[in-house]
Amino acid sequence: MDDLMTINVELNAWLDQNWSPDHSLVEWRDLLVDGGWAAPGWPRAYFGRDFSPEQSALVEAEFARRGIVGAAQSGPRRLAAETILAHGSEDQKQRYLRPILTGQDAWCQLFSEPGSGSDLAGSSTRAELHGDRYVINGQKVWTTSAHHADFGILLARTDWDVPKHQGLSYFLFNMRQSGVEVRPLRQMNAHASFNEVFMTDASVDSRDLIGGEGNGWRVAATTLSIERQGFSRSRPDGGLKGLSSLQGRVYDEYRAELLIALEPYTWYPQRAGRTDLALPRARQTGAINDPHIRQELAKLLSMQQGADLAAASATALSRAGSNTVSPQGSIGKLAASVIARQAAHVHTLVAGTDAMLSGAASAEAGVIAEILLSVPAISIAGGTDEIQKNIIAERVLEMPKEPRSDTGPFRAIARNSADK
Amino acid sequence: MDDLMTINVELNAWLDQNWSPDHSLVEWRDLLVDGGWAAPGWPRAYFGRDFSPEQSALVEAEFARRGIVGAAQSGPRRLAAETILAHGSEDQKQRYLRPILTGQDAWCQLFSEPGSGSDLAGSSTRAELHGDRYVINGQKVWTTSAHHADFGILLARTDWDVPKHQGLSYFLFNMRQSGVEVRPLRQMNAHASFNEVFMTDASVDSRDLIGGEGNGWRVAATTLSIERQGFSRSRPDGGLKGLSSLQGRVYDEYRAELLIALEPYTWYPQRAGRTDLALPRARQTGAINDPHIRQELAKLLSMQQGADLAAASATALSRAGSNTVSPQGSIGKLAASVIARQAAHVHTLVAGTDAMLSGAASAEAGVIAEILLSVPAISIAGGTDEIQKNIIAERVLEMPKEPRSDTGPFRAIARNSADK
Amino acid sequence: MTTEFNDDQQQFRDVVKRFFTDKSPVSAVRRLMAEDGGYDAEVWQQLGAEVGLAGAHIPQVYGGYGFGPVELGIIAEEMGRTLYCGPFFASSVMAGYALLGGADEVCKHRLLPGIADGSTIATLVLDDLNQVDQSGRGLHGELLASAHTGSDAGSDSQQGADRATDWRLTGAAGLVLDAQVASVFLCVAATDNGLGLFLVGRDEPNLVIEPLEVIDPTRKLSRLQFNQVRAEKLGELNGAAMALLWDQLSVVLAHEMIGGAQMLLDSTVEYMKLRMQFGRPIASFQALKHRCADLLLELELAKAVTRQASHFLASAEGPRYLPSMAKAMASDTYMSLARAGVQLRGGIGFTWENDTHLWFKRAKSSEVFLGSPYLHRERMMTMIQESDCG
Amino acid sequence: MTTEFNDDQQQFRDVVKRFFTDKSPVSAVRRLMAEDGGYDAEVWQQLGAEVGLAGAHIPQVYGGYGFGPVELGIIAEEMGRTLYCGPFFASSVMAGYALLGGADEVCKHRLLPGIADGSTIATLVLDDLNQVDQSGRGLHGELLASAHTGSDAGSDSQQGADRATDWRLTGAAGLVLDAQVASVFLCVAATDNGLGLFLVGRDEPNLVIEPLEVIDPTRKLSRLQFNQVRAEKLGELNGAAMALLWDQLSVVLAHEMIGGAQMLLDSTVEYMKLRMQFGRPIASFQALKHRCADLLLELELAKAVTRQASHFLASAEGPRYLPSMAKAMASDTYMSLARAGVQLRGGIGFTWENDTHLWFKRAKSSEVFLGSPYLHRERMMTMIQESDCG
Repeated sequence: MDDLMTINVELNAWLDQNWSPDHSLVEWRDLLVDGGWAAPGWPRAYFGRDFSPEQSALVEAEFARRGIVGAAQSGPRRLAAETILAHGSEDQKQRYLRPILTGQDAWCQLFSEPGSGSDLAGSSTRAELHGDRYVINGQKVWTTSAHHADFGILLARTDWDVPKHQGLSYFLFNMRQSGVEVRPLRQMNAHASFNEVFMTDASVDSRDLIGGEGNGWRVAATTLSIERQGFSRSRPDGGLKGLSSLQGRVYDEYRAELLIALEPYTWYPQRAGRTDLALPRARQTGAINDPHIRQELAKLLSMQQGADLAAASATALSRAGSNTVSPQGSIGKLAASVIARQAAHVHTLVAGTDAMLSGAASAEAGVIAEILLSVPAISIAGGTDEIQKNIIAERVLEMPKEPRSDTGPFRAIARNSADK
Repeated sequence: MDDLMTINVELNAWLDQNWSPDHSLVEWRDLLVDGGWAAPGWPRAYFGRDFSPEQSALVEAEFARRGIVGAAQSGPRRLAAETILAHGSEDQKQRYLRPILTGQDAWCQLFSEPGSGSDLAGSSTRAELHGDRYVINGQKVWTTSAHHADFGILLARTDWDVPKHQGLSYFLFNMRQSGVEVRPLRQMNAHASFNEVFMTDASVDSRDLIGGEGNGWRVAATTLSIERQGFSRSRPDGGLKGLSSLQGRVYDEYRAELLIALEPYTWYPQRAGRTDLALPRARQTGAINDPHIRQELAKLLSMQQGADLAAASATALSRAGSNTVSPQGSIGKLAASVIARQAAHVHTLVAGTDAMLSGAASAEAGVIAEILLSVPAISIAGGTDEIQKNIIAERVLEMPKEPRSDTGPFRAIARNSADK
Repeated sequence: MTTEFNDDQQQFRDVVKRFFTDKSPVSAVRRLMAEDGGYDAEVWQQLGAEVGLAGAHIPQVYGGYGFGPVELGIIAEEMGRTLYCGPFFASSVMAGYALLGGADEVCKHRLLPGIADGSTIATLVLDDLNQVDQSGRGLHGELLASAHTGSDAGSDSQQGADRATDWRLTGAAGLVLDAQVASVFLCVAATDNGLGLFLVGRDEPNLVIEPLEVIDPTRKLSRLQFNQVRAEKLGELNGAAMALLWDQLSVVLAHEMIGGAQMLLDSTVEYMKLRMQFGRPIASFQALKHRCADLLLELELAKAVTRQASHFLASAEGPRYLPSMAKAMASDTYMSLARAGVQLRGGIGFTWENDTHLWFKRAKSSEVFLGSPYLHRERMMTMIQESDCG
Repeated sequence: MTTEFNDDQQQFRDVVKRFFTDKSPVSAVRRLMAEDGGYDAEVWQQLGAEVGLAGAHIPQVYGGYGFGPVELGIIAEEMGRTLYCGPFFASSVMAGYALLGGADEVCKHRLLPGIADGSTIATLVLDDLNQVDQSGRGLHGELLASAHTGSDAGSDSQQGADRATDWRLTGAAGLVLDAQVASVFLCVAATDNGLGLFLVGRDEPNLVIEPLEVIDPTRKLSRLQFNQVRAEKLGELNGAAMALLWDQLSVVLAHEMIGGAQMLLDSTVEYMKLRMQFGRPIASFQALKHRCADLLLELELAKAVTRQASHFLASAEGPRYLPSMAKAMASDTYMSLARAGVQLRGGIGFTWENDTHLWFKRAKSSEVFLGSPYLHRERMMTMIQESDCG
């Protein structure tokens, strides 16, 4: 506690001296990074202060209280940074971490492929070493914000003659080069939040290989674990209450940054079913008086309450230093799927035939329709329900794996014809 | 039609001449067998008339209409007879079929073992040929009516060094010998309809091997297919309306036969959930006016209606000569499971706290309680839901099998320690 | 009583299936769903005048083919399978059945032949698509005062006046199917003497047709506003007629849904056999196989009840709640298959490019169209309570 | 507000777990469930007087240990896990909470210490176990006319008379827990002035105790008939007191259920890892793994809400529908796990010899005891509607 008090005093003194809403966003974040307040939970050697999660949370809370813009962290930036911190070379840390924190570099995640979705380790994007550069050929998909990204974390195959998990390598890949084509991918809910990325003789310097050749799967596991923990976060205010009315250059630039960063995620709350709308709509339409709808609504609220509480204790556990985050993330993600389906069911019951309509004139200015057409994504994106259940069964319940059909050299494994 | 008319005339003429309620049961059935009316669908060479299913149905209907006792067919007798007809030697047909029809011999089915339930082909009961007799050692379970049976259809392993389906043999096994011990097996609903059968150096003559050594699995497939078609039949009147009040020696003996044969099955209707009781009880208790119970009841009635209709068209299909009976049986069996669970749910909703009670003083003289404690069996007995779903997926939807872990010599397959 | 098809019916299905497979490929569906009108006039002309499907269920005396509900169900299943875009349900089914059940003989003779050969596109205006039998609360018809002028208020002349075109409709109907292409509107409206069936021409002044944004662009809806719109009264509809109408529409829709559901099951399983993950086709994964088996079961039960419901409409044999039972079951199974169709394809199933979402949207829209499963189950239980025997 | 346990609570759980693991092995459960009494007096004595669990939640002024609902929940979870057979729920929980909520101070001091140390076995007589707050329709108390004799009908003396033992109870309670071993009955009965809490001795003439056949022999029930049975009025119960009592009982029962559910999940998964079929442990089959994952999820959600409900009772922080939410969720998850516990064992799970059915029956009985999930969800929604904020 004393410790926290000291931090609080030091932080506020620093902020008093350095903070001004008239900074440009990059100017301000440069100060933040130099002052060690951009990512205080990171190691001292890399812009941080080795803070505990509790100490970091205090800093975050103080920023929020004073309405101060923090380091850039939206989207895949955080995945890249944490992965680089865990597995990167000194050189990589020096080159990549700072522009991530200042927001100068945007990142995207180049993992999934048309032929390998659930089976991420079945990636068949090809990386071949020619001199000191790897030449990359292949196709990635579900790449959020690829068209804004400067770099991508890329999983590609460097060896086809070893078992599939052993032939992958992980690269820090420059998106701003010829040989990279980004095409938007439209979804059934009419949004186009994702992209396809085509790489044709693109290249990456061998010093941007991370974790060593053939170690890509191990590195990717870190990224995936971080991703599962935060799969549903989407804060339109970036954590700052009343951001839309704050005055100053730094706020203007921050709002612009958020707008781009969050644009692909506007439908994410709908994807999760919007439990928050269920009760108000049931009240407003009178459906709350229908005994059957009451039951279905009560089931929804119960699951949501349970999931919220379970998530809170998972967070508490993880703050307390436990390392069992990954299956907890799977439980939360699976809960989100079940809840979203039940929410869609309740919204349909409440809407009646109005559920046939969409657009601004329809229920909740089209939000209900967007829910009904978006919930199918929650049980797919970021690892399908089926994959989450495998993880829960194997890691929480310690049930044995199925017999595998994909051992032996990757070259010999049966896969989708387009991959071959 | 003309054909059916002719049959009808011939049958009635024969009945007029031969039928009398004063026969003993065996006397009467001897006449039946000799007259060719005991199993008219069987081949002419074996007591039958090669009748089509439609023709046989006419005979059955005429027996029912006139209140005439037919051949013995309850329980595993029918499984044994059909299997012998399909795979038996001339000698076996001559020795076994007649006493099955007359009811002199009762049969039981010795397939499941403690270590091989769903995995029936994993049977590890041992059959070793010594001279012209096989010596049998092992344990069977779920053997209905074993304590009344004269013979059993027995699946046992004759070869441990070939793949598991190839090492099985099928025997017509005499239950009345030393070396056979039958113990009743009590269930969670307090009935004891099944037995465990322990065989210790019991023996069977090699002429009672059916289908040839190593062909046991192929022969068993016939038995299982027949079993699945009729999994839920249980007619306390053996198909004769008003049997309880009919006068005559043959009826007395038939009632006695049925009483023994059907005793293990008294709870079978409860196992299926007793949809028939749901609506009357909802009316009687007033629960039918509860909007939520109405929904659940409507779902139950809908599923039941669908299953009844689907079963009727499956029967129609099979009468029309189609051979796709086996997956249809699985669909019906799976439907029965789903219906039974929903029925239990509705019965619980209707009963409220009264669902805590059992025995004669409880709802429907204890029948509701028996339902609640019996429905778990419907999704296990005769092949679990999981096995039925495998069958439906593989045979109806033609989805590929999973990779197998039980190829190679049976001896080397991992199995339950008690089997080894 | 059996739900099996006889040879004639099986041959009829083959013809119908070939027609829709040829004429309604998914490329056509995608093109038409993006258009305002939403149908292909040439295909409609073939369907109506040439193949004769538009009037399949309309008696021969009114220019149709006189087939029964069973054949109509076959047509609907094949339409559902291919997502055929055209005003069949609005004109042939909704308007056709409304005329058959509610118009006077002379009006039937006048209007049905055009519907039967497809030359007239009509639709039915109901102000309550949740509960068809509650119609008439939003739309009201009154006889112009002038129509009475000069005649006694005697019952005979009253009746004569009722037949006249001097009616005016006022009110609104929030959801009208295929109004964007209908030339005539059959409207169910309340009068001082119960529900009436009215004819309104598309070009009437004071009729406002407002196309709506919809979740399923293969099923286009509009909102209609009536402000003293001139209408002709065609006949009357009592409670029994409205209940029958609801039954008829529900059963055809149920057939359409099981057709779509069957297509989803077939295409999804087919996809799963081809799609490799972890070195095997995903169709070999047990959890996915079991889900497909569950879906097959649900579909088989819904199919059996839906087909039985057609037989019931044809023969009046069987419990009278079969149509509502069928609508509820078909809705549920279609949604189950729609969800599974997306899920079992993974990410690709959620894309616009993949066709699955077309059926998903149809399923979602069909779930509530003409009453949700919940309402139909409630209706079913009410019927059970009304009848003496269970 | 968190549902995590602190170190003290974790230690407390360890002690409690050890006690029940030692004292309530399944062999004891099987022995006791077959007996009329259904409990082991020696273990009960240890539990009450020695370990002090019987009075854990009873304030120290009344001879208990003054722990809160959280610790009581821990006890209940461990009892549920081991299916402990004894009158804990009847005496400590039901009678204990009823006395705390409804008895006058002097009566609490007189009666609670015996309950807290286990020397008195009491039970609570409610005439409605579906909806606890509807109690009093089946059991009625009236003050003997003679009690008024010689005193004015003034309010003071009326009150004095109310405290007297001159009450008579008439009516019946269909389901009374552990009446077969209770020495005193606390009865909730209607009077002309609202609900009262009454004390009736076991040996009262005109009290008929009829043991019932039950689905779950570890939870013994009797039917009680009162025909002018002499009773002492201990205090009054208003609507809020009855609602609180229902909440308290529901939460303890919910804990007991999640303890049982957890045991079923653990033991079932353990069995599946050992059981070989088709050359592999059945725990490696994907469909079964996924079912277990679903069950874990359902249990985790129910557990989180149940534990939060205890915190709510301890702190009054959080929505007041938490107890009903917990009871509903715990009931559903216990039944899910009971069904799965039998199914995933296959035939062996359906035998008497295998222990799974003991928990199955407990789950089935618990599902409806003190209100079904359906009723509790309904109650929850009523509370939401009554409150201003959602």
